[in-house]
Amino acid sequence: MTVVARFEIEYLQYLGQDGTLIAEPPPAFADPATLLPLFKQMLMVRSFDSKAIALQRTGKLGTYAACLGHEATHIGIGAAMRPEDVFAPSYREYGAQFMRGVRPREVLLYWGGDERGNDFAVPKHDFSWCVPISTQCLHAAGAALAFKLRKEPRVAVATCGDGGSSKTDTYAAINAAGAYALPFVQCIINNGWAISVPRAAQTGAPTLAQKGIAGGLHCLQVDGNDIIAVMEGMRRALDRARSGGGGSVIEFMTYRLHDHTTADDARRYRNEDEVKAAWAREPISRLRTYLASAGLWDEAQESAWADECARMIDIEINAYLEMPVQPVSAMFDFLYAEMPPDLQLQRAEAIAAEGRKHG
Amino acid sequence: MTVVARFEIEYLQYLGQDGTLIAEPPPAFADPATLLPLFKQMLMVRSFDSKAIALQRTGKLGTYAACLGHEATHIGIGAAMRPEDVFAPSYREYGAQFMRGVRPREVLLYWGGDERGNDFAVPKHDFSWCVPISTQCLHAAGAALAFKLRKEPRVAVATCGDGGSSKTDTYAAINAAGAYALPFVQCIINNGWAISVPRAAQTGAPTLAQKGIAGGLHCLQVDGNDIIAVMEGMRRALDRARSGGGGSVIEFMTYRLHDHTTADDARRYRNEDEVKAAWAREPISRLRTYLASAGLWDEAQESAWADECARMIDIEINAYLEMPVQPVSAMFDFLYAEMPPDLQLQRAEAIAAEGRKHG
Amino acid sequence: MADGAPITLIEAITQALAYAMRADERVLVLGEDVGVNGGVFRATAGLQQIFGPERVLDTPLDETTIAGLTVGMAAQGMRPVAEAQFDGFVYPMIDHIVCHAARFRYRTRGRLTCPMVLRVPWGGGIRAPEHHSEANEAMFTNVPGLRVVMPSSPQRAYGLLLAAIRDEDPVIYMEPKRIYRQYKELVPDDGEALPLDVCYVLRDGSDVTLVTWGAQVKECLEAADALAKDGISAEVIDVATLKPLDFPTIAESVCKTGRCVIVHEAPKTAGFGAEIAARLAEESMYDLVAPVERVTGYDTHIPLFRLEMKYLPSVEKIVAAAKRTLAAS
Amino acid sequence: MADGAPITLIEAITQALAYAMRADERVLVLGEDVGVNGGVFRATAGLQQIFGPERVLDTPLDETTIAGLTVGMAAQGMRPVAEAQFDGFVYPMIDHIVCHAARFRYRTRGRLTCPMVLRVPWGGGIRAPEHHSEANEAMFTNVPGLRVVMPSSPQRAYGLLLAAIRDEDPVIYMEPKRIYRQYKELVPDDGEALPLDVCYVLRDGSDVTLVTWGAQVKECLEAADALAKDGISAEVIDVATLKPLDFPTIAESVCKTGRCVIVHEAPKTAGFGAEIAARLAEESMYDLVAPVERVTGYDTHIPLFRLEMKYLPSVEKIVAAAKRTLAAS
Ligand SMILES: Cc1ncc(C[n+]2csc(CCOP(=O)(O)OP(=O)(O)O)c2C)c(N)n1
Ligand SMILES: Cc1ncc(C[n+]2csc(CCOP(=O)(O)OP(=O)(O)O)c2C)c(N)n1
Ligand SMILES: [Mg+2]
Ligand SMILES: [Mg+2]
Repeated sequence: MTVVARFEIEYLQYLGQDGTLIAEPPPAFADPATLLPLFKQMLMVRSFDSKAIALQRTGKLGTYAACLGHEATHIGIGAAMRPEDVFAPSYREYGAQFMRGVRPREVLLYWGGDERGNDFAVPKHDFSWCVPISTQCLHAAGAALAFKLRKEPRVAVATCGDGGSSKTDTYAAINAAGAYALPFVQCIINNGWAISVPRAAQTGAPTLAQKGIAGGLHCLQVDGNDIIAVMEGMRRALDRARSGGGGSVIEFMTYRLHDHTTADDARRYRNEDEVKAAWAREPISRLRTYLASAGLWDEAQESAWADECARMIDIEINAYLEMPVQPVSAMFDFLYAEMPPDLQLQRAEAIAAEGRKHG
Repeated sequence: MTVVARFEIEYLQYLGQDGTLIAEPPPAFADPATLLPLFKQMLMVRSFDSKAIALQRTGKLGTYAACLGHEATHIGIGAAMRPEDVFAPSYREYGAQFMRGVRPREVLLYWGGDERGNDFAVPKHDFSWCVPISTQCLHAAGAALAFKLRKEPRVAVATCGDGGSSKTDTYAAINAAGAYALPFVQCIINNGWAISVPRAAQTGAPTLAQKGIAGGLHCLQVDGNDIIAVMEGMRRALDRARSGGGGSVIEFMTYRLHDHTTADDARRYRNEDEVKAAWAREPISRLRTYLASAGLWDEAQESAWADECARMIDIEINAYLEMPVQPVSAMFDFLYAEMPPDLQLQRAEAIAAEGRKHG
Repeated sequence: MADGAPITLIEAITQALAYAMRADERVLVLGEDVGVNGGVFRATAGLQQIFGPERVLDTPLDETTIAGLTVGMAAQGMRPVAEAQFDGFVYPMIDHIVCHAARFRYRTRGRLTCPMVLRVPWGGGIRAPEHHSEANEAMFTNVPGLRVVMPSSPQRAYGLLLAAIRDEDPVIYMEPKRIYRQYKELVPDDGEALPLDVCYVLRDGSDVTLVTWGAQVKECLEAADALAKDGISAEVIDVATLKPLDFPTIAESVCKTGRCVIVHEAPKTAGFGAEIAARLAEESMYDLVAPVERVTGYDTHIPLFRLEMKYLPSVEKIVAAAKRTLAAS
Repeated sequence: MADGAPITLIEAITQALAYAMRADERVLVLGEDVGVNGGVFRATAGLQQIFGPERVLDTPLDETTIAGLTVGMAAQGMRPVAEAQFDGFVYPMIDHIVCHAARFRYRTRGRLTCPMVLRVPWGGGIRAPEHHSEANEAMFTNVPGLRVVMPSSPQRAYGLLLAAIRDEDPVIYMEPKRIYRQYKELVPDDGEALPLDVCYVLRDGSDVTLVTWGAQVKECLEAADALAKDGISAEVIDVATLKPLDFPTIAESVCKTGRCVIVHEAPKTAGFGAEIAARLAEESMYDLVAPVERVTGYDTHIPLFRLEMKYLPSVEKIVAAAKRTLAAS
């Protein structure tokens, strides 16, 4: 038998479910203290998430996509990138965005039905939330192509879900990244479900990482609930991309502990036992145990930090709630750089209609 | 290092470029005489191809996509399938279609600008030529899904080119075939070029067969100029699909010896040396040598068969040339099962306009 | 839903799907989350339990896939009813709809056909996230070979969906999600289809014709009520099937009233309202006593939900337009 | 092309591309076969030799890829000019065009923008295979945030393409391939752009206004000649930019002539002609002395080439329609 090509998919994990190391961590994380800032951000985003859900439940926010359980993956992706890199998220990777400078008030504004949520002060060049599944992957590939053509040492990182890995746009991005050898990282965040459709129904492939093989990219699967594995996987892919070595696909194994969004009821389609089992693998408690056993974290710190998170998030929530609704003119003002005459008329009409209503 | 998945791509070839065996053929082809009917069809389609080009050059046919050099792949694909299977071709796989019952006059009608070319008498259920690249792959996957749901032991076979293997529809078909474990075979006919774009520019993947890995399909690369390898590759994939074993991707390594179509001039972008080298690998002469050395073919047979081909093709060409143009009403009559009133009016108008012109 | 009890528009859709699946084993449903979850709007709720996973298929998350599989199945003897989860996700389906679904019969002179339905939850006004509120019917109305249908009541939802499923050609069936649960109506589960080429006169009037479809039917009926208080008699027409258009019903009404206000939530420019106004300009010019008016979404994207109601046509805007037609003549 | 010699429409496109690429290093060209092959219509002929493979990129064979990469590059500071090889292959691009190109500015309140051009060889009449002859401009004209442009002469091709490339927003630039090489014109390579929101009155007349765009401009001018022989004075307007529409120029003409024939090769129903007729029904009703006429493709697919000329608007059909407007009043 003649074999013309061989491939394998490596899996990375360092921190076991019980909070002890199961493999020697990469040098950068040999000192557990390096993980402390990441841990704190993971707590922060979890705290934000629960507040956002509460806001939705009390009618102060629209439909919201929770990120419960994804904290290690999200924070790790954001932490590993450089400010000048470009991030193309889907819709629930707040942790990654926070690490890059997006503010919680912006997240809330967006889900609160206000376009200004997408007008991040920082990072100005990142893509906005992307609702049409996986289309952001091709935008990231386009960004990576721009970087390559301009010879900028920057990397474009896109995320999509296990569901999103079936989307043709993801395949197209992988294909383009391979064809042009782009500085591109496709993160597939496998949280087990795409709304009600389980991972197994998306594809016959045993791993999602192997989708990269189709485009000749580097492939890796990591434990997405292990912040060390996430950081190390990202580091390898980013370094490779930045140094001209081409693109990667990383599959992050995690779990969606919440409903798909606040508009969803996962009990209709998902077994409670599966969720319970997934809680044993969630990313925060194992890291807490690890840091605690290294003497780097205790209950006092936890509660002080929880207070700090609550304080910071409250400031953000208030800023969101106090944001006045945009004027009706806003739906015209940002469509074109130069407003066509007919649109100017429609704008005037809309403003007049508002006036009549309130006048 | 933990490895969670391993893959390899096998390559099949039996008949060397010089017309001698380089590996023992599969039992079905142990007797070279089994190849004789296939060889004759390869000659036939090559003969058809050159006549079609001549028709185009003399203004009697529209743009035509030649199949020169693809004969083993095309004839093998068609020969390996059963009548009840479904074939979803792109636009140049006449050989496969002839094996399934499509008549040369139908090919000519289609490229002659007449929809009736797509109204095959046989096989009634095959898909028609498909110009939007690779969309036929998903139609085949849909057919395969229908077969599976109806529990029919039929297989859907789609072809696309090396260029078409970049198209998102091909990826989607592979993904769906894996997700539903469909009786589906994706043939990727790698002829080195997609119009002016070389295979290497389409993807970073070293083989096109490995695209199947992305969907968990079986993958195989074969020498597409070796009829034995083509038949054996198809047999494996068809048997597997028919018996519930799921889908396959087969990459056929061949070469486009002609311009892309008669509207193209490959000298603009393609090195003549490459073409010359490819002629040494073309499928017909090696098979002729093999059959001749087995005492199954000689010059007399060749010239008798050439005459027979010319005779049969002339009948077809005449049938095509004598086909009167469709009446103007034909552009209305086949749009809906029931013609909407406005369209009836437009139809009457168009017929009246014709009458005025000729009356 | 117990037979005999009034049901909502979305329940009427479920009822029609169940009827069609019982009556014809070639009918199957596919889409994202249509299976055990019953669809994000519950349109397919319970169907997988009744008909099994081979008749109610969850698909991988890719609209190109859904469209392409649907076309392929339809050509091979099935009667697939595909769901686009939201209007904003229909764009990746357009290639297969335009190049194949709409053309199989034409291309093959009737050898292959494509009897399929694409269900598209449509339009704004439900405070949903981005891309969940689009009125994009104009993407389909210029495409030969398609039928484009939009029900505006539970009864019409039932009858038109049955007709769409039985039709031998592809039908885009757009569902005004804002009125999925707006009110209930008695919808006998008798398998009676409604014609696919008829506009419905929902209210007779003599002064002005309000022409609309989908969710705006409600606003138009309310506008007619409001106008009646001012002594203006408005006729209200639900177009129901946009393509092919039953223009004679509209023309007849405008012949009577001399005035026409076309109402739709899609952007004005090149929205389907333009076609109706064009037909009036061609065929009813001598009947019109006042310029045609269009009350539509603005020529901008429907905003996120804080502003969306200011984008959509409203009773006030319709009344004002109707009064302008009265003032003009 | 030596400066000073008259050039064809397609050569004017090449000239504009080269000018824009010289003037602005952010401009790049991408598409299938645009590189060494210079495009299947030779629109990019020679550009890769001049500007190198980093400014003139062949893409993998996937229109979704082309559209998505283009959007991504545009948002990150490039000025990509993408080519769809033929009109019939533009459908897989629609998702990225509608959901992203047309929305980046709106969605992000101006933080990200999408200055890109999509070049689409457009329309029938060149005896090409299936899917190579489609008039699908109506796919784009209802989409907020886009500009839709179609030149009909070498000079306008040059000036409008430069304007499209310099525009800060996405422009769909449709090229009537039937007239790519119809005639030559002097087109100074002076980098002068034309405005993107202006209709062109190509011929003055007083009896009837012929409104058209793209390849049909030629038929309309010929029809005007024929009408002149019968003593009928036809004004001919090339819309040139469909979106945003310069309706005032059309209205002014119809105010003068009282009659309007709209000519386009797309199917009639919900073609862009409907929008122009609708505007007339809204804003020019009192000026019209005869019903508006549309001379268009039929509501069926453009047939394969043996029949295609019977599908397209012709001088005879235009003349007949113009005469009907005269007879009607
Ligand atoms: C093109 C498109 N189709 C459908 C949807 C509706 N939808 C939103 S999220 C979702 C599931 C996504 O699953 P996955 O990719 O696994 O991401 P997760 O939500 O699990 O993070 C679907 C179907 C969409 N947003 N876009
Ligand atoms: C969607 C689409 N885009 C572009 C084209 C134009 N086109 C026709 S054939 C072709 C190249 C196809 O190359 P390949 O898939 O390798 O097949 P081959 O012609 O070599 O058999 C292209 C770009 C098309 N037909 N469809
Ligand atoms: Mg998921
Ligand atoms: Mg090829």
